[in-house]
Amino acid sequence: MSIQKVRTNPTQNEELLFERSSPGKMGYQLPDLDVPMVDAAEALGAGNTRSEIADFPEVSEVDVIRHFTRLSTWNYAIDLGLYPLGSCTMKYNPRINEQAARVDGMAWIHPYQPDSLSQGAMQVIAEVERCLLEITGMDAITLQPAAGAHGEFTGILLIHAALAAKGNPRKKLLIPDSAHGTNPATAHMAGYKVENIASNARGMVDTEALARAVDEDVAGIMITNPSTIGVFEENISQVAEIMHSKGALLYMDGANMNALAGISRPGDFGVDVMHLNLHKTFSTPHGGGGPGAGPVAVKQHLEPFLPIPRLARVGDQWSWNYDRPQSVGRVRAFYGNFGVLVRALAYIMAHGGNGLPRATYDALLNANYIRKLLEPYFDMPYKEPSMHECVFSDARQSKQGVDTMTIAKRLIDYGFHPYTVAFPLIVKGALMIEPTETESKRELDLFADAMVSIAKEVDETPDLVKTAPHTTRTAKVDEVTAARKPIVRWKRPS
Amino acid sequence: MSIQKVRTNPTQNEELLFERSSPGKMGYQLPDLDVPMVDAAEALGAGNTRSEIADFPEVSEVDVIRHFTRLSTWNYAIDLGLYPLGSCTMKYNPRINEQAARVDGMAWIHPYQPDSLSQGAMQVIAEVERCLLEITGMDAITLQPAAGAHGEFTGILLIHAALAAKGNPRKKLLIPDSAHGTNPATAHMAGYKVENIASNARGMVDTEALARAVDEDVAGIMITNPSTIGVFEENISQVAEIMHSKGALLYMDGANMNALAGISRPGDFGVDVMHLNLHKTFSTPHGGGGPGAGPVAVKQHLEPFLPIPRLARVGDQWSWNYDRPQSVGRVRAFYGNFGVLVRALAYIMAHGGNGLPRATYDALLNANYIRKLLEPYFDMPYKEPSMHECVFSDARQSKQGVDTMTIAKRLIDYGFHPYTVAFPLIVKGALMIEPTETESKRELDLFADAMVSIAKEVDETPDLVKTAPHTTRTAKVDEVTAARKPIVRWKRPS
Amino acid sequence: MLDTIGLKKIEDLVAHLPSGVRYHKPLAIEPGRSEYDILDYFKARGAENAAAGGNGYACFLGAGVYNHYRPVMVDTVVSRGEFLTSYTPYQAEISQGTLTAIFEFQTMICQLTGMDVANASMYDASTAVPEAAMMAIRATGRSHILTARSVHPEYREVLHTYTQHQGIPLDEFGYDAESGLLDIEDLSRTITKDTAAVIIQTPNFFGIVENVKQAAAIAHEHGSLLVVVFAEAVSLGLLEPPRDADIVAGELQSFAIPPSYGGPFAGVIACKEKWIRQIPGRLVGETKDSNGNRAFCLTLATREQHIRREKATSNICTNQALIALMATVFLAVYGKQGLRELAVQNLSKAHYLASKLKPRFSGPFFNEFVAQAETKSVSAINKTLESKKIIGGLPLEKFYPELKNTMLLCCTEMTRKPQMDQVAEVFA
Amino acid sequence: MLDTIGLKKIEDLVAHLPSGVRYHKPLAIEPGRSEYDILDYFKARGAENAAAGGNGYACFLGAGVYNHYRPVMVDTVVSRGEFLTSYTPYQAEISQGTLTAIFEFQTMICQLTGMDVANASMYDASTAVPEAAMMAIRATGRSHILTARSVHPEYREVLHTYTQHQGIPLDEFGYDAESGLLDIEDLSRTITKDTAAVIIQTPNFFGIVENVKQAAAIAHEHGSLLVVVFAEAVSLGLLEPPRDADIVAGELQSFAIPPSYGGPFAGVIACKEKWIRQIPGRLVGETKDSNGNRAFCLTLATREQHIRREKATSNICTNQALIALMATVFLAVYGKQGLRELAVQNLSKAHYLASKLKPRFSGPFFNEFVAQAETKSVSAINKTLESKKIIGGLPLEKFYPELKNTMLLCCTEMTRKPQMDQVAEVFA
Ligand SMILES: Cc1ncc(COP(=O)(O)O)c(C=O)c1O
Ligand SMILES: Cc1ncc(COP(=O)(O)O)c(C=O)c1O
Repeated sequence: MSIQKVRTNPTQNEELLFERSSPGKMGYQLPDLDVPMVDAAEALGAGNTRSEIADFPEVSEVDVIRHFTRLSTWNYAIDLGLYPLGSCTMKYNPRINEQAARVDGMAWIHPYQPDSLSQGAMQVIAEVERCLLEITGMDAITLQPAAGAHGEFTGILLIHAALAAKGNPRKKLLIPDSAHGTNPATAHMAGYKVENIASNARGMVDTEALARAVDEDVAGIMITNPSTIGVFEENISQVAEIMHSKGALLYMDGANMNALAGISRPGDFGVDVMHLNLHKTFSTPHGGGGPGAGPVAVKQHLEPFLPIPRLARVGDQWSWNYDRPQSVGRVRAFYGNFGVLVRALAYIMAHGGNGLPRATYDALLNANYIRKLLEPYFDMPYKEPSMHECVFSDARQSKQGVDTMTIAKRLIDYGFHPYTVAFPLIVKGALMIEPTETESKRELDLFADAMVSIAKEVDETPDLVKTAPHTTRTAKVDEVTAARKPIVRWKRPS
Repeated sequence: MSIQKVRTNPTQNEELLFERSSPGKMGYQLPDLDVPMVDAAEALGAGNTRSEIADFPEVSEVDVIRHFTRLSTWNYAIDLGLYPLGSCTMKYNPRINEQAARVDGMAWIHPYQPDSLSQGAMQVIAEVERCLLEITGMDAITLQPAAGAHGEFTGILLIHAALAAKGNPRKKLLIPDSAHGTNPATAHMAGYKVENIASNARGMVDTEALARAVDEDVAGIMITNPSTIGVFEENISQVAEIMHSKGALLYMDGANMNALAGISRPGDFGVDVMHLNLHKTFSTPHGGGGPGAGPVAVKQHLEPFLPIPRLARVGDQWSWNYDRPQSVGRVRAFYGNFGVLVRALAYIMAHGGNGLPRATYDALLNANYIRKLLEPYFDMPYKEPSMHECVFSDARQSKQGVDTMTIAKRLIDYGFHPYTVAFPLIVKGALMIEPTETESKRELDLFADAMVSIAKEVDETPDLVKTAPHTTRTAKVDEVTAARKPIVRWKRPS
Repeated sequence: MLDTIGLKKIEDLVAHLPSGVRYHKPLAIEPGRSEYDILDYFKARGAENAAAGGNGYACFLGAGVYNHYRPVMVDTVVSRGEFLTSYTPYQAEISQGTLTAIFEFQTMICQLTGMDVANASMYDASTAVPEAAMMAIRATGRSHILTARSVHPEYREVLHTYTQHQGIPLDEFGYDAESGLLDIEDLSRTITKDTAAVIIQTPNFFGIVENVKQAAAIAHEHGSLLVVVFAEAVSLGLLEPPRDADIVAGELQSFAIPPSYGGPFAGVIACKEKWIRQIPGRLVGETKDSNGNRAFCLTLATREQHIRREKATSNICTNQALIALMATVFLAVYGKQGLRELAVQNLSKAHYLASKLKPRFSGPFFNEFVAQAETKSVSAINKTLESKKIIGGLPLEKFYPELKNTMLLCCTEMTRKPQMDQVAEVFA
Repeated sequence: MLDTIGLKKIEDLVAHLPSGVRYHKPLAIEPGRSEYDILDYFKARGAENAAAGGNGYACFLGAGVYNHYRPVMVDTVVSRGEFLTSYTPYQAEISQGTLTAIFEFQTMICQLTGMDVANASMYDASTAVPEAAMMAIRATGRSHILTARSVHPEYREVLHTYTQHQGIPLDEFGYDAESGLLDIEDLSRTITKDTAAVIIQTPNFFGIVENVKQAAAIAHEHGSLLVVVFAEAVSLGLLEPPRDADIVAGELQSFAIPPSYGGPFAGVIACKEKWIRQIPGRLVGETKDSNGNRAFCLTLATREQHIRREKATSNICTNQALIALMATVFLAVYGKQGLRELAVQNLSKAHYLASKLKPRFSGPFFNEFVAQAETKSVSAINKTLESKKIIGGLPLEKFYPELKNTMLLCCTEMTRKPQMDQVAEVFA
């Protein structure tokens, strides 16, 4: 089978901004100063002002557009094709979201302008809160956290505060070995000791082992549901019962909420606190790594501890309430990543109550379709029904000395962004594939063809695979040297 | 010398919209209808309504963004690099222009809304008129024509009307053999017979021959200045005198105004009527072929004939004046390509009276720099001082069987868009190079290096050149077959 | 760089210019301004205009320019530098993006109009109409043009300008005073064996859907071509395409092109296969590259000015490519089903408003219609509406003296019921 | 597709879910709406807000969020799908665009701050500050944090939240009541051998430029690290960089990030080479590809959660990449000279306004300052200004009870003289 998806084409080389600078070049023009120019050294003290910013860029406007346009052509993106990163929910990012966030009255509002002049923004926040509570089935929510990990941190602080309020914040958090790295890192940052708990043979929480593990020192458990192998935790309600029976709480990492929206609500299966990733489930763009938003939803008993300020309706006006004595405090300045909330609300409005479950079903359909097409060729260590993603291992291919990362690099030659590599840890050599609902059958078929073709190459021409990628403008990147002698900034060659 | 400018990278393949359609897919959602739905067949008569639009696209929103994003990666563009098409003035298109044209109060105005509700738009038009008159040194201007050729047509109609008003519109227009194809085509459309006049050995109008050629049948001459070999017509004032002495008029094709803005004004050297290409000199984007705007500026004696309506100041308000008995009439509905005028005005404002001549000098500098670097390698048939572009011929390379088009195709492998090929006609195998002022020395150097390298390849490895391009996703395109059996629309394969 | 060239100062570059042609004064144009100032300027000028949607005005004007919603996708695509800042795709190997999109455009125009060939765009409909007329003259070898008075008055004005200087005789025929449809008898009366083309518009300037078949029969009977013009392209989503035309000349502004005080828009000419070599403007054709892959290129360039010079089919060079791309993206977004639904919404809205007013004509109409004012004058009505931030319809007396105290009202999917009800109220 | 999977209907995909977890009701959220309706909704909500520039309001608020002009280039670049819709650049071979831009970002932050290393971004400054504090604790092995009261109050609140649950003791020291500068004596008094870091901000919350050298000397003398915070990044164009700091934690909102009611912004942490392995967040490093071409990749990932899990330097994963790209483009547009000129304009405007009012502090200030109201109350002043479509300064009493009847006023290059004069008038 040949590569059907791409052909090579010249793309422009480009130096760094610093290298393409020449003295005196400018890309800007300022308005005329309508007040007397102040002498900086005089106003600030000579010691407080700098001379030039050495080696700072000096380029023209056309230099700038070319620089970044050229750079952009070196990237893969959702707008170019399937981006099947498991756990990342790389769905289409509707452009109406961007437009909505750029409306003057959304973009140019200062967080300190009087509430009376910010009612529209506050109404948007209220609407986002309402919709997310409806989708999660929880009782209260904070939109302050800036991303998933930040939401986790906030959620764990809530657990800490709630338990402390009862007299003992406890010491440990239980975290399944399948969890995302942010879970243990968060637990640690919040001052808890992490206790890893092993999954059972089916990749699920072992409820008996769990029951044994939960004691008076355990503050809670952080569970991802569907789990990172894309499987619904069948015993989630028992897990909740076990935790609650010992006075501990159930935290749900909602990164995989794209499998549930509109068809199952964490609030209905015992979750006490959870975060959402608006940059996954709610289509706000990843932008090469961020921004995101990680709202944290809770059951009523945790509500008093939510970060300040809280949005409140006073008479016919929205206002910010700071008078919350039990609050864990602020986790971020102002009110969170408001612009991301606007985008998420635009997404929710476009889908509506009717469209959200439809999107969820389509996400499940696409994942199961991929699974079906690839199962004959790749090992699948956990064969439970897949939700929104499916996780294979490189067990068969590694016999030929080809691991998941190598297959990933070869996939690039086929015109696709790779799946998530080597996560979750409970699958050795994992290939974690999440297509999302916005992919067409055609794109999925091409992807499956490519994967099958690579599986054959592994048998027939393994060296071709091992030396991939072959077609990209940048060949295999030497990450080892990068880490050994880190060069993390440009310096003028001496 | 190796290719320094580009490396190949995979770019996505993509089918036609029709091929990627599947029944029932949709990329839109309409607002709810707030009035009763009307039955079309009933309202319009069954015979007046169509059944489905056979084979029309049915794709999703993500299909659309991918389709056009992928297609876009198959294009070269100014935003990617030098685009040295002679006579086309492919300068940087500032993005502020696009922003200005998209301001609600510029984009969402209906041409028939009352003048009292359109004063801002009319003020913009007045301002564009004022600036262009200042730059050209002419007396009056119409902004109605939609492009250069349309401007030419308008201008020639003005000549026709003015002469007719004097009793005889005359029969012939003189057009130098160096002229752009639109000039003779325009003359013909306006009902004139074209008389080609040969350039002299230096590529200039032969004034003696001209004097002989002008008789009572000659309505005027269409001159491009600087001419299409990038040379200022040294005898332009005499040309004007000769014409005027015989009651004929001087039309100037202002496509090359980028060589003159701020340093020389056609109104000062005898031109009676001229057009400008706002999509050349004034930086409005070419957009893959258009839109443009081709304002026509005239001396006072032609003013009565300008198209209706004319902008007029009545009291403290702008209004449209239709009461112009001598007008040639409308050449376009409404008031011209207003959105293009907005962009051009943004450009003029950004440069200002001080910046425009600076840009002109830089355009001249860049052209002369290229000329200097390439003259040792390419034949230059006319050695007069260059203005904004320089024209070589393939005389040396054609001895190796390599013509200008072949060199152009090889240039693509080097990461550049070719120059203008095979125009003007007075240069056999022309290479017409116009870098514009927005190119950096670095980009020009890389271009010159590429050209020199190709010149060497022509001697050393001519076959490499003849079979170019080698690196593009689309190899040499068979234009002959396309013209022999034209397929100008997709049809479902039967 | 001056060094390399061998010059001392930048002014030396123009030292060779003949004396007297240099302009030595500074241009009387304000010094260069910042982006911020420029945007400010246009926002300030913009605020001096009524802007439908922009500053709260509702607009009932149509008459060749329609307020349709522009899907966000449209500007997303056309803002990509690869489309925005590329030239005419003469170098096919590095212009396949533009070429492919134009090929799709041509195909969709054919699908919509029922023609076999469509060009890559004209400036707008007003200039496409005379180009179509000249095409018919070339095709038939005849000399006269006959136009319906219900064709957009400004298109007819432009046609007049184009023809008069070439000495092409131009005649007009009327519309039926009751129905607003073509006056078929008048057509039959005025058509002659010299008539190269009969030009009609549907929906016509009054919004009325013409009987194209009937007009075609008469034209063809006399050996003339039928040119069908459209100004409201959204109607093509619902109306039977003008298959019986020989040439179609239309305006695509309705396909996601902002009104922009009248431009830039995109016109198009489409025709039967037979006339392909007479069509003006650019055409993209399918072919292969040297590897055998499908490729597209500009084709039949021998019709064009850069090859044929004075013998070209037209002088057009720069066209409206980016605007045609907007239309292409728009059509891709709406697609087969969406364009129809959109058209039905337009139809429904206009019929709702018409049901509350007194339409002047009885013919079937799409999204605009002529309303007869009775108790008040149309100018008084419009003044009152203006005070409610509503831009009323176009008074027709200026173009049609016989249509006294009437206005042409248009409704699109962006028109909302409360404003329609207000219009009806003011009329009452 | 269901066929291939072997299912009959789409609901079968969830047939295996345990009973009781399915949600069978329709979500109580309005049905899906059109783009047009959605935009309309946000425009309507937007019209309920005052929007600087947007609906005619002038705004004198700063305090961590600044109204700077956003060059058009910024959105042009970040709207390209290749940047907007790509993930974290884990696959270096097809992410060189993002990686290169981040490397440039890191470099420019180093150039601006005088540090050796900068990360790829943090959520914002308020979260960067506690991360910097934790970094200092790891680096020094000490336990206490000492913060100046003139650090942004909300940053201090977030620091408090982060530290309290980890049992990190947090102390504060004051500012000089006359100058508004750090109270150096108070610092000397409160610093101990347990102090891991002294945290100061410059320009501080009152807009006053601190003496970083002096603070560094005291911190270092006690074996503590100095963390320097900045909230108004444009000041870096003019101010001596905080070279004597060990860690710099800042907010880049001023670099072309819209105020957006407080986010998304981009924070950053920069530090001396020595602490590179303690820095949280992503880092891009230079390396080569297998052809020997320069290439970039994420590096030192062993600091991060996905590798080190609970031993990571932070839990941060998603950061603010696209916002950092906005800042990168902004800095490229302004460049060496422009950033300075921009800073000088900010300085000049604020000093103009200050000259007409009564500044509360005598210390040198950049583009904001504390004004003391005398005859009127600050709330009365702001109410009056509001009626003139001017959003006045931030009353400080809420954060600093001792600063009675004062407000923090900010001027940027977007502030215009007529509004400044109006503010002065209302104050008088
Ligand atoms: C399962 C899971 N949990 C948590 C996170 C962290 O979310 P964020 O990157 O928004 O901090 C991710 C995302 O990468 C994830 O996939
Ligand atoms: C010299 C010259 N004249 C006329 C034209 C025609 O202008 P337009 O393409 O705008 O119709 C051109 C542009 O191609 C040109 O270069």
